[in-house]
Amino acid sequence: MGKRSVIPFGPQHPVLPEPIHLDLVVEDEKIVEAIPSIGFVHRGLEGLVTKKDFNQMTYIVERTCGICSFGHGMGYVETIEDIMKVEVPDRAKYLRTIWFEMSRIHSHLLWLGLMADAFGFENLFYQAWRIREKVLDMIEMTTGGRVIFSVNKVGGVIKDITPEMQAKILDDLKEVEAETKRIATTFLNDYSVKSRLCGVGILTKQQMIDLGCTGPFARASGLNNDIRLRGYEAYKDLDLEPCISTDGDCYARCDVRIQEIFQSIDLIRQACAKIPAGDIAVPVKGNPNGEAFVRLEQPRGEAVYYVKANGTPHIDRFRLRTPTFANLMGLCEMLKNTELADVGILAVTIDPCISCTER
Amino acid sequence: MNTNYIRIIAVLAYVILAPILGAFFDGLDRKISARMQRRVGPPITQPLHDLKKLFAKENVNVNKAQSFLILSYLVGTLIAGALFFSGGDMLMSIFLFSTSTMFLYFTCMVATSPYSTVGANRELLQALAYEPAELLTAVGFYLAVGSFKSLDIVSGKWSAILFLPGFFVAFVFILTIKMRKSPFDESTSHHPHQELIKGITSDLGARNYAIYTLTEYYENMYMLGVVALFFVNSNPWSYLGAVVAIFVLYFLEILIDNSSARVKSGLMIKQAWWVTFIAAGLNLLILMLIK
Amino acid sequence: MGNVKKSPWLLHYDGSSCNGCDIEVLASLTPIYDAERFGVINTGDPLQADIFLVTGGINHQCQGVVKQLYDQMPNPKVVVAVGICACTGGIFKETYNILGGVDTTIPVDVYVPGCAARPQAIIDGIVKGIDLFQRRSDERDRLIKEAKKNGKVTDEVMAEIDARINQIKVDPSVKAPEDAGKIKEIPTGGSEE
Amino acid sequence: MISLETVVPFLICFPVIVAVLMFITRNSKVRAIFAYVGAVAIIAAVGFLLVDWVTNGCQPVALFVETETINHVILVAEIVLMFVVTFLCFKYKKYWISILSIVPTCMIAYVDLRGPKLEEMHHVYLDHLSILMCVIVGLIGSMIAIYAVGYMDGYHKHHTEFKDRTYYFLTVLFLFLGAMFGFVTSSNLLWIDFFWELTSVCSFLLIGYTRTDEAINNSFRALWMNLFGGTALAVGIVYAAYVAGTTDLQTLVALGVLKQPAAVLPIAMIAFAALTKASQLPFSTWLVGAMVAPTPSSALLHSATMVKAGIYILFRLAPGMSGTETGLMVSLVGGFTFFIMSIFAVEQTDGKKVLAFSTLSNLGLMTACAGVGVPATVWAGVFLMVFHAVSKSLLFQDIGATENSLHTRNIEDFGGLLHRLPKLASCMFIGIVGMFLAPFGMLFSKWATLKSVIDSKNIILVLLICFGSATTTLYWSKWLGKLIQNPSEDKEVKDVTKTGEYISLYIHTAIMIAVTILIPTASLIYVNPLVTELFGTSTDVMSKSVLYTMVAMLILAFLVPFLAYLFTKNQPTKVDLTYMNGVNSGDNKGFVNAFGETTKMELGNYYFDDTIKTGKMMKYAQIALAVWIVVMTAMAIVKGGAF
Amino acid sequence: MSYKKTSFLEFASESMKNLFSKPVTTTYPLEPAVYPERSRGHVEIDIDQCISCGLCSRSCPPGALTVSMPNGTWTINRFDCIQCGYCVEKCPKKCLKMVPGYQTPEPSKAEETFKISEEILKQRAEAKAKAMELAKQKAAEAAKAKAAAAAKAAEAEKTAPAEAKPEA
Ligand code: SF4
Ligand code: SF4
Ligand code: SF4
Ligand code: SF4
Ligand code: SF4
Ligand code: SF4
Ligand code: SF4
Ligand code: SF4
Repeated sequence: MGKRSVIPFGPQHPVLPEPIHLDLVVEDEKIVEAIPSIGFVHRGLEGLVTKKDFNQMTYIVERTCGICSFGHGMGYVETIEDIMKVEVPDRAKYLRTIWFEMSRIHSHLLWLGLMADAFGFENLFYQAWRIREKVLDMIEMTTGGRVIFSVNKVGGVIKDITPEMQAKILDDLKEVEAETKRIATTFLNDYSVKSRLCGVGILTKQQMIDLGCTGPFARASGLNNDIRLRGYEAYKDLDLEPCISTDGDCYARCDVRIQEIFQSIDLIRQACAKIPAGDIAVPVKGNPNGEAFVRLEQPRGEAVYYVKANGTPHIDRFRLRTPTFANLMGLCEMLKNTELADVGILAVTIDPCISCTER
Repeated sequence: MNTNYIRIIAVLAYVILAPILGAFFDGLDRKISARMQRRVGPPITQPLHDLKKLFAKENVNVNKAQSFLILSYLVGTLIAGALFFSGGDMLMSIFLFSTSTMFLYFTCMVATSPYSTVGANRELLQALAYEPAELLTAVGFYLAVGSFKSLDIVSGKWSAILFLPGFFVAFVFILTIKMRKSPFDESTSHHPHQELIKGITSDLGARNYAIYTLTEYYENMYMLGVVALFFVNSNPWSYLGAVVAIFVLYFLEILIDNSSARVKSGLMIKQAWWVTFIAAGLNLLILMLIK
Repeated sequence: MGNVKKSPWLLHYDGSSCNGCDIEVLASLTPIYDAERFGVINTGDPLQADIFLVTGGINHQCQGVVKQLYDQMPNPKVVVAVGICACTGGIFKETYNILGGVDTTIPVDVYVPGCAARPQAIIDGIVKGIDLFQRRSDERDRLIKEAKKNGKVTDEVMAEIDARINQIKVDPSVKAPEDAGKIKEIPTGGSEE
Repeated sequence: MISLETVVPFLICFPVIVAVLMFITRNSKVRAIFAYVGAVAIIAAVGFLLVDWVTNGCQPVALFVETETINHVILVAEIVLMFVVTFLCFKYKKYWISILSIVPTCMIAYVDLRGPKLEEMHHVYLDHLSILMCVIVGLIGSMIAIYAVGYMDGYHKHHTEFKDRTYYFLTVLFLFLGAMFGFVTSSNLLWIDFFWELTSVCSFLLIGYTRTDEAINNSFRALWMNLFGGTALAVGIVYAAYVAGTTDLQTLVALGVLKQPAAVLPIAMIAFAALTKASQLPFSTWLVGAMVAPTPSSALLHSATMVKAGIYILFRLAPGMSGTETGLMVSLVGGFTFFIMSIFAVEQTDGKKVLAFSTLSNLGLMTACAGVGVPATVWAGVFLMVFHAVSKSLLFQDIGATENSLHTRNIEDFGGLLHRLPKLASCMFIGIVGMFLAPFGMLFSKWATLKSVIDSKNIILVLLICFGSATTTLYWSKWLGKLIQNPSEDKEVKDVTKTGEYISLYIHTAIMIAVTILIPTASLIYVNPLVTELFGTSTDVMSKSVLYTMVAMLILAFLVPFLAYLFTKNQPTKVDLTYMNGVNSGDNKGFVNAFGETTKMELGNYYFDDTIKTGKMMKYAQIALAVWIVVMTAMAIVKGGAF
Repeated sequence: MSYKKTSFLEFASESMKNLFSKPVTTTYPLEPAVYPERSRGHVEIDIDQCISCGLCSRSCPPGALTVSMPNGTWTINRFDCIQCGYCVEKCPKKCLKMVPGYQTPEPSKAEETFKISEEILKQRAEAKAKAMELAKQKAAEAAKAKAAAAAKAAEAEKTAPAEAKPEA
């Protein structure tokens, strides 16, 4: 009888930078039931295809999300390029890869910060975000935007990275790498941090498969699912070993993401070394007609883009299946029988991105 | 008669100076924390600005009973602290503090809202964690000096810390809990990014929150007063030592606050109890054997 | 009475944004921009907040939330809409689910443009908001004093005063710091579009 | 002029007469009148006793030196009691329990009839302690009797599944009062043994009142545990009679103080018996089980008085136990019970269970005080006993009345009780506050306990008390918090509490406050002499500065909230919605949930049922303490040189 | 388990180091911010180059631009512009530019209108008139030429009928 509490968790909850809502039923602080609800940031982005032409849509799709905006733009233009059989110049492919990896670094650093925040480690949050600013500076230097890059277009990219910029990026990356290493030890070794992460929210590999989870979240349970291995853009030319852990708890997820930061730094270095000279875009004429799917490895996992076009400037359908959408199932599973104090951590551990999930 | 004057002066000093000193320490805390985070941070007078602002705002309650309960919390803490600083019985002042904490608990419970209630429950857990150490500290002083009275303790020949290192360790440990600092900021935290948002203070309107903050200052100053009690003796130089100790300790608190995650309440209780049991218990054993 | 402008506490709510502006709001609190220099605290609690920062547009589902949070804030208070979405609905204003900017739901005092709004812009927006906050507070104190002279200050009188102070607008003479924006002297090789 | 010589027998016999009247009167109205009259008469008699004794100069009085006939009457009664117990044991097929009744009775009978010729002695002894017990038993007992009349009516209206045997209930209740008076006034161990057994049986009968399986099981558990203690008592008496040559309690204790080897075993045995009666570990389970009985019996027997009989005996033995193995055994059993029971109380949702565990816990503290056995601890223990008796009696009655109105005694259902049943909840509030908060006496006694325990240098006890106090605060505060919340289900509740019940509740509340205010006076004029009588030395636990503290506390608890209320009453204030992440459903009673519907607000307290496993931990604690008792008793005996 | 070794207060040394190093906080707004050259702050127009073709306004995703050919105005709502730079890409005259420095926050969402200067408008009008005249002249000339050609052709037809086709 009684003794349970119902807690409305979100939409306005500082631990969640984005509005989602959970009906939490707790006993003491143990969660006995958690029902998520979304829709607070649903905008209806996909519906805009009827009002905007396919080039304008590039800028709109980017604004699916302010964190992986670059990936979204890229996924979209790749889909259109696929339909129109546009062969993107190699240099553009490398540029896209570099930016994509930059956005992964900034996303993961952002995540580390939010994670630190969720377990009440202010200072660590600040330091993670301080390092992230360096990455944002690189991004702004090359694209002109801090979080929304707006450099993709159908047929290539809009801006080039000059050799001077490239040198500066490589230089700054060293600093980013060194500083990240310093905060990484705290994430991985500190007693108080480990008391919050180790053994919390364990999901097995099989559960990950059954729930259809993706990204670093699933990789932390031993699932080798890195879509980049598919070799799109420049990835086919780069050395890429997926970062995998087997414990399947929050600690492992933290570990995987930290590894991925270093991996991305490495990828950028490789790409900078191998980048060919040449054009950054090819002219595109006409309108797309047909349909295509594209899969990408976003920082949060696999995103799927689908476009059906009809030969007019206004495409018929645009659909986006986001990684968070897949991983939310994992969150619901993890929330069972955990504690209230873990909710913030578990919610952050899937690296939820609600704005792309709801679009 | 002479001591009576001293008593009155001490109480007045506490009543008037504690909020100012509390705000000063708070400002210092925020500044040093900011610097530890490589930020500039707010000016050191920031807490005073905050208080002024909070009092200037509209009085908001979610339940009318809140305002008088929180005020009782303030006055109760004041009385408890005054008892201590007037040279009175330390154990009794601890009991009085727990009574006034009860007013805070009631303030949160009448709000009847989820975050306040969980915060209030966490506050009880915190009390559960720190109370043994608090009581044992009083026990330690009693054993060392033969009295619960702070006046007797300060007029001892030796600083109590010489006899009570274990109790000091236990007390310092719970100081973090009492000051609601990371890793033990369970019931509310100075940074709202926790699962409880503002915990116990979730449903305090601006003005009630100001009263709460004031009370917190009184309470912190009392806690630092107890720290000082470990050091002072009849020698005036010991007061200097106490001040130094307070600053060192406060700095340590800030450092710990900035270098640890918030642990879960279960772990907090476990740690606090074990530390209390071992440190204070051993010290107790030794004291009882030699005395 | 009070010099309140040194202690503006924020309440941030993400309406229907794309996250871009949210992370920039958070970024404006981090070491590089450190809004706490101005006494800003990002409190999560509407009951203690002074400045309401809303990012993103308003959709059918979050409208009630925004409205409620605004109502819960004690007077005097200021609303700052951050980002194009919050100003006008931005790129999403034509979708079926977006009602428009924040001003469709609550009165907005300062509009911070940008997609995403830069931390500097957010700081400027806050600075403008702070000034308005101070003016509203002063006016509120004055009106209360006046009301006290005229008799008992009841809850109704207070409500009327609060309604009046919320009419006060940003003083146009208050200039946000000039944002000419120097160009960074780092090797760029220029823009070549 | 009524003399002590007549009041004491009256106090013992009159309740028995009322009991008989209760049994034969089957008209509830008439019975009620008898009960009221009986109760008032008992209070009056206690009043006479007190006045008489005070006018005699508050000196210890020894009475009834030559009592051949009465001795025989008591022996016969004891044998009758044995037969009753044996009959019931056979009826419910618990044959072996009867042995625990037959053996000691035979032993006692043998000593009485064939035993060594003992020197002349008095059989009734009145001193501060026994008068205090008389006052407690008389006052609380009669009020609970009054309360019970109203309560049982409501009880059977709400529990229609049980047969209404109110007459039987009241019979046993009054019978018990008689036994209790006999117990506290006797000094001859043979008499004490009889009244002891009688209270055990009364308790047994009341626990089994509802005759459900659970009730029967629990009642037999209570029975065997108490009888087991009784057996130990009998062993102690026989040994005392043969070896120490006395069956007088006072003499025995005096021998103990002189560290006479002959007194060691009897004192250990009696102390052990007292532990069973006070339901200390490992015998705590019976008291928890006793909560199935209707609430008046819980209030009277299982918290306010009968269990205090154990404490009373321990206080008497305290001087003799001080510094011995027995003392160590008793004090640690008490301290540990205090600690572990306060933890168990945290896990309970059933209000009555919380009260039960809290009772156990507090009994533990008193036991510990007695076990340490120095004047200061006994001083504290006496105060603990007084405050505990009043506030527990109040709480039990209150929760009983609340259950009758609310049809539940789950604390989680008490949300907002202060709005729903204001009168009952206020009394409950004061009762709970009295148990642990300043300025009420209970806290005071704890202060004194801690101080005196430190003085006695019992380190384990110090630790147990410090940690146990923390858990005590936890479970009481939780409950208080629940009362003042303002939950969504503001359902109208009809207060069915009878006037009789309220009279008792209000008087209890008034006594609580009065006793608190009177602590310094009471200490000076009553408890200090009491301790002096027991120990021959006096102690002054309360110094003047504590008095100042008292004043500060009173101000804090009463004046401050009141002034704060006046101060804030007229402040203009906006009443806002509570903070629910911005999704309140228009008010504070719920929020808009995942499906766009309103979820009703539910707020629960913490119970830690994941960490605290009462059942399992209780078993371990029982085993550990059983071993402890056996070891310490053996050591006491060996060291005492009895063998 | 792949947990790394555990240490206590791992971050304390880092905190101490931070305490004694300079804060990274910028002094903005006391000093103006520094932006990289490519920073997309706001759109600038070299209005006199604008030919009011309207391509930008048609391609602007949020519809922040309005172009009026008759008035010669180019209006931007800076509270609607998402700084995507698509207009810059589309403008045929390359008169739009994305420059650093964001639009300052304001209490109202005022639009900003740029008008092509009267002089240039006049010039353009003149130019247009001239062009029109020129065109007319050209047309006339063409017609004349055509007529002449036709006459020639007719003549030629008479002489060489097989050559007539291409001119028709
Ligand atoms: S798509 Fe989602 S929001 Fe839209 S109607 Fe279906 S369920 Fe509802
Ligand atoms: S997860 Fe979605 S909302 Fe979040 S940053 Fe990425 S794209 Fe944006
Ligand atoms: S499309 Fe998928 S998610 Fe949507 S309603 Fe159908 S089954 Fe459900
Ligand atoms: S979750 Fe969605 S929005 Fe977020 S980064 Fe991934 S694809 Fe982008
Ligand atoms: S497909 Fe997925 S995202 Fe789209 S409406 Fe259905 S549930 Fe929502
Ligand atoms: S203004 Fe731009 S960055 Fe900000 S929320 Fe809207 S789309 Fe995202
Ligand atoms: S930059 Fe983009 S949004 Fe702004 S005016 Fe140009 S096209 Fe429109
Ligand atoms: S596209 Fe260029 S020329 Fe045409 S209207 Fe726009 S700014 Fe003027």
